[in-house]
Amino acid sequence: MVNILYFASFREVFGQAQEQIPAQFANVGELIHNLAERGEHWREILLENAQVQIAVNHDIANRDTPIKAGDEVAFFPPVTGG
Amino acid sequence: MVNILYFASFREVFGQAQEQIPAQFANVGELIHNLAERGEHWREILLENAQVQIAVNHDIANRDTPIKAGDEVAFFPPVTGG
Amino acid sequence: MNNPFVRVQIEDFDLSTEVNWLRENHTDVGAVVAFVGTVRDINEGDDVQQLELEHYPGMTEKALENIRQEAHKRWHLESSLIIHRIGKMQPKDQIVLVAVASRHRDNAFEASHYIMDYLKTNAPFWKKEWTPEGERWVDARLSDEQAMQRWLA
Amino acid sequence: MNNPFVRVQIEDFDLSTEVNWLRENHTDVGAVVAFVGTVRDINEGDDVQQLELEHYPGMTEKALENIRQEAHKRWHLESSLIIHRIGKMQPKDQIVLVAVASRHRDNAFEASHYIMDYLKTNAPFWKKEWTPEGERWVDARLSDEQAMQRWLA
Repeated sequence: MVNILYFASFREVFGQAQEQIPAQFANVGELIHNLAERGEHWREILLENAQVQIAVNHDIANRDTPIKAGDEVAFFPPVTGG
Repeated sequence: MVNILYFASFREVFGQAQEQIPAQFANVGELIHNLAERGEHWREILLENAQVQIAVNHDIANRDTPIKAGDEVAFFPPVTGG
Repeated sequence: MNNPFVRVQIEDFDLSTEVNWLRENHTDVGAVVAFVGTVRDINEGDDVQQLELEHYPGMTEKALENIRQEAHKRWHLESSLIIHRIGKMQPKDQIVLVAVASRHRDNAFEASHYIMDYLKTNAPFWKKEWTPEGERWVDARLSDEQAMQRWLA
Repeated sequence: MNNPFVRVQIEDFDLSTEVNWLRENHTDVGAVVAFVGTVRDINEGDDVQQLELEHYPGMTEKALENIRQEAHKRWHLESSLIIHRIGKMQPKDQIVLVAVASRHRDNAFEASHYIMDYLKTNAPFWKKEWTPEGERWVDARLSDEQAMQRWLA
């Protein structure tokens, strides 16, 4: 099982802040391909968007980052704090 | 007549903060030569000291700066505020 | 694991109080540089009526502490502090404080600038603003990315 | 000719009060950088018990205003402020405040750094310190001269 978080515009477009997926993925890329099958918004934002930011367990990650059961994976747009 | 001010260590060594000299000098260099005749301290601090700072009427000046009657000429060591 | 040097909070902060706290236990401080980021009332040509800041709890604090520690590795600093607000804010409100205390001024200037540049690109905060045109998420600025890159040189 | 943006005073100052005053009439401020210089309790290896600051009344204010105006020519700034204390001070006391408000942070960081570097070399202040060895005038530091020179490049 993987915990997934969405922030800012991603959260709004997907209509959810978090979810748990009861499946295993070798890495973030596999998870993204799985989520992209849900429809156009998911594909555009997570798969085709070069600006998507990824964190695994609070560390910046990329599509090659491995994920294991219980990991927290977050997707969000470029940050704009400060 | 020229108004002369001394600051910080110069003020302490010369034993005065200001004085008026009832004479005319073409420029700061002439005034310095006149003051240097007063003795060793004056010569060392004003004439032989490459670090001496000069202001005429509140503007940074040098030995070539002309002075006229009523001008305020200040001598001081390198500044150390802030 | 409350880290008093990294705070993410809804409440406003008082600049004097924080700077005094920062230097109070460090006697050999000669310089403090404090950066305060505030809500501009104009962005991209539109009036900004309100701003809301969202963050990623847990990751935010970790990212800010990493940036702070990296600054302490690069420069000799006595102490440093990051406070970032979240939630709704109005024009002119304070958003963020970065304060650095050091013996000499160059270190404090450079380290505070470095922390802000990294915070802008590496700390998970997002701004939404309300204008007469409606609400919108603020776009990341290329200039912020470039500002961060210069520290890699 | 009281200039509220350049103040030479015996009294201490409150950082929050001054920064709030600086940005209160400027709505398009997104960044404030404030530098506070404080009395170090160690200098050149000796304990400093007391500091006294002397200045050249009239010339000091003029020099500070010149530095401030030069900064406004070099960078787009909304407002800026210099407060420098004179008289006797104790370790940890605040000596000087330079605060700059601008739309974006780079201008505020650079302009405040510039003003401090010029103040250190061009404004007629002199420090005397009391240590267990007695009193002494503080020597100008070559590094301050070099810091000022870099802005000429």
